[in-house]
Amino acid sequence: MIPKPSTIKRHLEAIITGLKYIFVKNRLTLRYPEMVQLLSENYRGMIKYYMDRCISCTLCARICPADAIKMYTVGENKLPGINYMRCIFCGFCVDICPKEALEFTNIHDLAYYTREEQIQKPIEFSKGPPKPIFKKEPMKIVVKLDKSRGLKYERT
Amino acid sequence: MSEDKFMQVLIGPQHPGSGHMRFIVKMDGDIISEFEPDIGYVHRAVEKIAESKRYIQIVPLVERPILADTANINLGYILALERLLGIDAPPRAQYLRTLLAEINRIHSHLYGLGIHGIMIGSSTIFMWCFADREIWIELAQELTGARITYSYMIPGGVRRDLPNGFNEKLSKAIAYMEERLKDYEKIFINNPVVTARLIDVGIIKKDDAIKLGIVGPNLRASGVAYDVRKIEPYCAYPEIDFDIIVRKEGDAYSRVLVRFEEIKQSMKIVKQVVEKIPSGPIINESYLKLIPPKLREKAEQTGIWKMPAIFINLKPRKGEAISRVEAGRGEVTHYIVSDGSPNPYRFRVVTPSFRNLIAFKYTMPGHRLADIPAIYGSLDYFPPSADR
Amino acid sequence: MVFSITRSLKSFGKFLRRILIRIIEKRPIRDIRDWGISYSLWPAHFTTACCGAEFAAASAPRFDAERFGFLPFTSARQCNVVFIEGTLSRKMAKAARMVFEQMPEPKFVIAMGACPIDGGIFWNSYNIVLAHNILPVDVYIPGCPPRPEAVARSIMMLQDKIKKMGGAKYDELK
Amino acid sequence: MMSLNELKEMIEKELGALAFKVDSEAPNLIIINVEAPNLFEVAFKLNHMGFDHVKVVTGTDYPIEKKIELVYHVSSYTNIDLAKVIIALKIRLDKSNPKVKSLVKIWPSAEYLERETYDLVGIIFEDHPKLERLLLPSDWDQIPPLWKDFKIKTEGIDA
Amino acid sequence: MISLDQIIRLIFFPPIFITIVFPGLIALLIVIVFLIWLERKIAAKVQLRYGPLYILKPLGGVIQTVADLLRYLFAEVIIPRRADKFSFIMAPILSFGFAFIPIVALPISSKYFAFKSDLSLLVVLALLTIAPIFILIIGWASDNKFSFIGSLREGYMIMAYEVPLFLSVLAMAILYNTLDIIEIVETQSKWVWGILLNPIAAFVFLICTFMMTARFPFEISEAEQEIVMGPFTEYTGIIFGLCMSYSYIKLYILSLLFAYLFLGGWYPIVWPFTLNPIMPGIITLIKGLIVMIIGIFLRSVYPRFRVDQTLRIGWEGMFVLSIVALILSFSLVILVK
Repeated sequence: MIPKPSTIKRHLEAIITGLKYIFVKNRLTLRYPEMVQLLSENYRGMIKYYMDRCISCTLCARICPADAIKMYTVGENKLPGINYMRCIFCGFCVDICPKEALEFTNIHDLAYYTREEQIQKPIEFSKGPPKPIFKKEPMKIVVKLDKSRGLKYERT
Repeated sequence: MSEDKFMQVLIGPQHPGSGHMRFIVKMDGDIISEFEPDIGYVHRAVEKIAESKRYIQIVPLVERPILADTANINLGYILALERLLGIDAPPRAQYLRTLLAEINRIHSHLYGLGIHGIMIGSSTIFMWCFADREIWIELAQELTGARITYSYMIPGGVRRDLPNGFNEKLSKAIAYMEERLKDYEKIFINNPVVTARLIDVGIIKKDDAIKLGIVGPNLRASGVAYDVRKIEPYCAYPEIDFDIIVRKEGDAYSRVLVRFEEIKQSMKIVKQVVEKIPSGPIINESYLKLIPPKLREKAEQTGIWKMPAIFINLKPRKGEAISRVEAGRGEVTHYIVSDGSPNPYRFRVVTPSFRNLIAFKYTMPGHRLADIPAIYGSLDYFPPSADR
Repeated sequence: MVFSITRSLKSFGKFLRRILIRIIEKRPIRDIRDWGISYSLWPAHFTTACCGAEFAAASAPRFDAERFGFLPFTSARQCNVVFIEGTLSRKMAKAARMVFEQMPEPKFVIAMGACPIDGGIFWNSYNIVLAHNILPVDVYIPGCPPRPEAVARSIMMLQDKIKKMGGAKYDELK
Repeated sequence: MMSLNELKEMIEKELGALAFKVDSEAPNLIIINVEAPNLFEVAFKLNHMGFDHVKVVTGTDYPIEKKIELVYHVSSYTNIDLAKVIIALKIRLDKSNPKVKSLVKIWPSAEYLERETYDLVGIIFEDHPKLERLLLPSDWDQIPPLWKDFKIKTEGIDA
Repeated sequence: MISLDQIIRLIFFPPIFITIVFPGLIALLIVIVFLIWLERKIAAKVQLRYGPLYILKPLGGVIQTVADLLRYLFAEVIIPRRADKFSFIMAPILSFGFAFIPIVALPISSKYFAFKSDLSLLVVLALLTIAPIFILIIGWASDNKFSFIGSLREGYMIMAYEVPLFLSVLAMAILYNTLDIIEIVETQSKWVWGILLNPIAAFVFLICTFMMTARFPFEISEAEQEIVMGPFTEYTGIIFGLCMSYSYIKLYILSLLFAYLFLGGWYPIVWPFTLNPIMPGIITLIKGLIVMIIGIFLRSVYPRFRVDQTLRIGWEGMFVLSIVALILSFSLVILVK
C-alpha cells in the first residue's frame, strides 16, 4: 500500500491540528474546588423551605414524582420534609407552591458519607441545604460564552 | 458444524466497549458468526411505574431513561398528553420547545460522536465532544435551570421564558461551534485511521433498513429520507427551513457524517428560532388564569412561571393517543391509554435505541471482533433508553 | 510428603504475609500508602445506568476529574473504585457485585445518584436494587443526576476518608 | 396527498370482511380492529399496501373483561403519503391463553418489540424466532409485570 | 574494609553503572514515571484540560505515576483460580526482564560501555524480540478469552513489524558497514546523521517502533474497547505494573536505538558534556526522549487500526518501504565507492 498523496495530507492535517492544540491556550477546565461556578438564580438546586409562609396545603408532597417530599406532623401542623436520597431536582414542588414557601438554592454539589443525613425533616428543611465545605475559600466565577474559547470564566 | 470451531465471547456489562449491556458473540476465528445483544441491565420498569403516577409526574419519569436527549422525549410525551387533554401550547411556547429540542439534539449528537470516538480509540474526539457539549448544556441550563434533566415542557406550555441576553450567547456559541467543527473534521472525520476503520463497515442497505425498521440518523444514512419533523411537523417546525441529511452508503462512516451534518442543521434551526420567536404567553390561557394573580405578576417579571394546582389532578378524556417525535437518535413513539382517571391506564414509550437494537443482530455478523465497537458506536445506541 | 511440604509452604506464606501486613500497617509506610492510594483512584469502566452520562462529563474537560489522579480504567482487576452510576437493576446488581469482587483490595464504592441510594424516581420499581444492600458504600452523591462538581466533591471526600481511616482493609487475612 | 378519510376508505376496501371495524382519529391515527385468526392475513395485506415497518407493539391488560389487547402500530418509510399516518392494528386475546401468530415474518422490525411484549405482558407469539426473556432477569418467576394484578408498592404523602 | 573510593569505583564500573543507573534501572524508572505523566499531560492539553494536577500542584502533578505505582505495590495480587499459576507470575517478570536486558548492550559514549562487541546492535534487537513471546504465554496462562485474543494479536503484530524493522536496521548497517553501535555513532559523526542519509529507513524504523511498543494508532493488542486490556486483563497489583511498564521499556530502548542509528547518538559533544565519559549519554537520552514524545503524542491524534489493517500496513507498506531503503543504502554505498 503506497499511500496516496491525499492520505498523507490528511495525516499531516490531523497531526498539525493536534500540535496546534498543544501550543494554544485553550483549557476549558473549571478547577472545581478552587473555582466555583455561581449558578444562575433560577437553577434548580437543593431546596430551601420557609416555614412561616407554608399553609400546609400538601401540594408539594402530592406533585413530587419521586415521593421525596413527605408531610411530617409538627405540633398541630403538617409540614413538608424532604428526602434528598430520592429527590430528583425537577423543581415541581417549588413551581406548584402557591405561597412561595419553597425556593430554589443554587447548591447542588454535595456528597455524603451516610444515608441518614440526607433526610431533612421540616425544621432542618427550613434551615436550608447544608453549605458545601471547602478547605480554602473558593473563587466565585460566572460562566461567559466566548467566540474563540467556548466557555470563559470570569471572577465576580 | 463442530462446537470447537466457534468461540463464544461474552462482552460486557463491565467492559469498556459494551455500555450497559452484554453481547453474546460467537466467533469463527476473528469473524463474528452470530451476535446477540443481551439487554435489560438498565430495565427500570418505566411503563409500570407510570401507571402508578399522575400525568404530570411522568414528565421527569420519561426523561430518566434517555438522559442524553431528555428534551425530545419529554416533548413527545407532552404532545401525546396534549392530544388527550385537547389543549395546545401558545406559539411562543412552541418556539421555545423547538429551541430546547434542537439544543438538546446538538449535545445529544455530540455525545454520540464522542462515544463513537472513544470506541475506536480516539480519546481526543471524546474529550472534545464532551467539552463542546458543555457549551450547549450551559445554554440549556440558562433556559431551564437544570443541566440535562430539563423537565421543561409541561402540558399547555413551558415552564420558563427566554432569559435576557440569550440570543447573544447563542450566536457566540454557534460561532464557536462552527470553528470547532472544522477542527473536528481534521482530527476525526478526515483522519485516515478513522476512514480506514469506518468506511464499508457495518453496512445497512436501504431495503434492510426499512425492513428492520431502524430509525433516526441510522435510517437516513441508509438512504431513506424519513424525518418526523418533515413528515408530521410539530411545534414550530412547519415554519422553519432546514434540510434532511440523507446519505446512500449506509456504512458506519456515513452514519457519523449524517450526525455531523445534523449538528450544523440544528444550529441553523436554532438561529431561525430565536429570530422568529413571537411574543406572548408561554402557557395556555386556560392554565394561566388558574395561577394566583400575585404569582403571575412576579412570573411576568422573572420569566419563571408557576404551575397551577390543577396539574396534580390532570384528567384527560377516555381514549388513547399516539405521538411521534424526532429525537436525536430517531423517532420516539409515545402511546397513552387513558381511562379518565388521573393516572394513565397504560403508558407505552418506544425509544429509538430500542428500535435500533435489531440492527446489531443483523449487521454485526461477518465483521471482525474489532469492528464491534466501531459499529456499536456508529449506531449511537443508548442502552438505558432501550431498556427503559 | 509432598502435601505436607506444600502445606508448610502455604502456612509459611501466610505467616510471611501477616508479617508483611504488620509492617505495612506501621506509620510511615501506611501514610505513604494512603497518600498514594488517595491520589490514584481508578474507577472501573462500569456504567450501571444513565448517571454514566454525567460521570463522563465529570471526567471530560470542563470538570476534568483526572486532576485528582482519577482515571477511568479498563478492567476491574486494575481498578480500586467502583462507581455505581445510577440505577442498579437486578441483572446489573449481580454484575456490580461481581465487579466488586474482582477488584483487588483496597477497594472503594461510591454510589452516584438518587437511584442507587434510595431508588429516586424509580423507588417503587420491581426491578431495582439499592446499592448499600449489596456493596459497602463509602460515599453517597445525591441528585438525579448529580452535577459533575458533586462527583469531584465525592472524590475529594473519598480521599479524605482514605487519609483518615487508612486505605486498606485486609480483613480476611487478619 | 391523501386525506385521512380517503385512506381509511381505501383500507376498508382492501381488507373487506377481514377487519370488523376501522376507525380514524385525528390527526394521524387509523384504528383497525381485527379478530385474532385474521391478524396474519390483514398484516400481510397492509404490508403489501406499503406499510413496511412496526413502530410499537403494545399489550394492555383489561382484568375485568379478562382480555389482553394487543396493538401493532404500523407505518411506512417508503411511501410519503402513508408515512403521515399510523395504523393501529388491534387484537383482543383471552388472558387465560394469550396466543397469537407472530408477525416477524411479515415485519422483521417487530422482532424485539414482540419479544419485549412476551417478556412484560406475557403474550405468546407463535413462530417467533427467539421468544426468550429480554428485559427481565432470566430467573423471573412472577406473573408478567404489566398485568394489572401485578401490584407495585405506593406510598402516601405522609411520612 | 571497603573504602568510599572503592564503592564509587564499583558504582562507576561500566557494567554495573549501565545496568543499575544509566541507562539502566534508575534512569529507566525516572523516564517511565516522567513519560506516563507526560503522556497523560500532553493528551490533556490537546483535549482542553489539565490532566493530573493536585498531587503536586506547583509542578503540574509530575509524580502522578509514583502514586499509581504505590497503589499497585500495595494492592492485593489476585491469581485467578483457573490460571496456570507458575507461568501467570513468571511470564510478566520474564518479559519485563528480557525487555530490560538489551540495555546492557547500549553504550553511553565511545569510551564508556559495558562491553564492546562487533554485533551489539544485533544483540539488542535479538533480545528485544524474545520478550513478546512471553506475552503469548501470558495470554495462554491467564485463561481469559480477552487475554487470549490479545496475545494472539500480539503474535500477529510480531509478524507485521519484525521483518521491516530488521530490514531497516540492515539498511543502516550496510551504510555504516558495521553492526557495532559505537562504530555506527562514530561513523555518523564523520558523515551526516543517518536520518538524512536514509530517511526511508528512519521512517520505517519509527513506525515499527510504534507498532512494537503498542503506541497509537497501533495500540491493538491492548485495545481497550475491544478486548479490555488484552493480555494483561487479569493482572493486578505490582505484576500489572510490570506489564504496563513493559511497553514503555521497549519504547525507551528502541528510541535510544533510533537516536544511535539515525540521530547521531551522543554527537555533537559540546562543552559541559566533555567533562567525563558518562555525560554524552545525556545527549542520547534527550534525542531518545524526543522520539518517545512523538510516540506518546500520537495518542491524542489517532484512533487505532484494526489488526488486519496493521498487518497490511506492515507487509504492503513497511516491508516494501524497507526494501526500498535497502536499495537506497546499496546505491549510496556504490555511489560513494
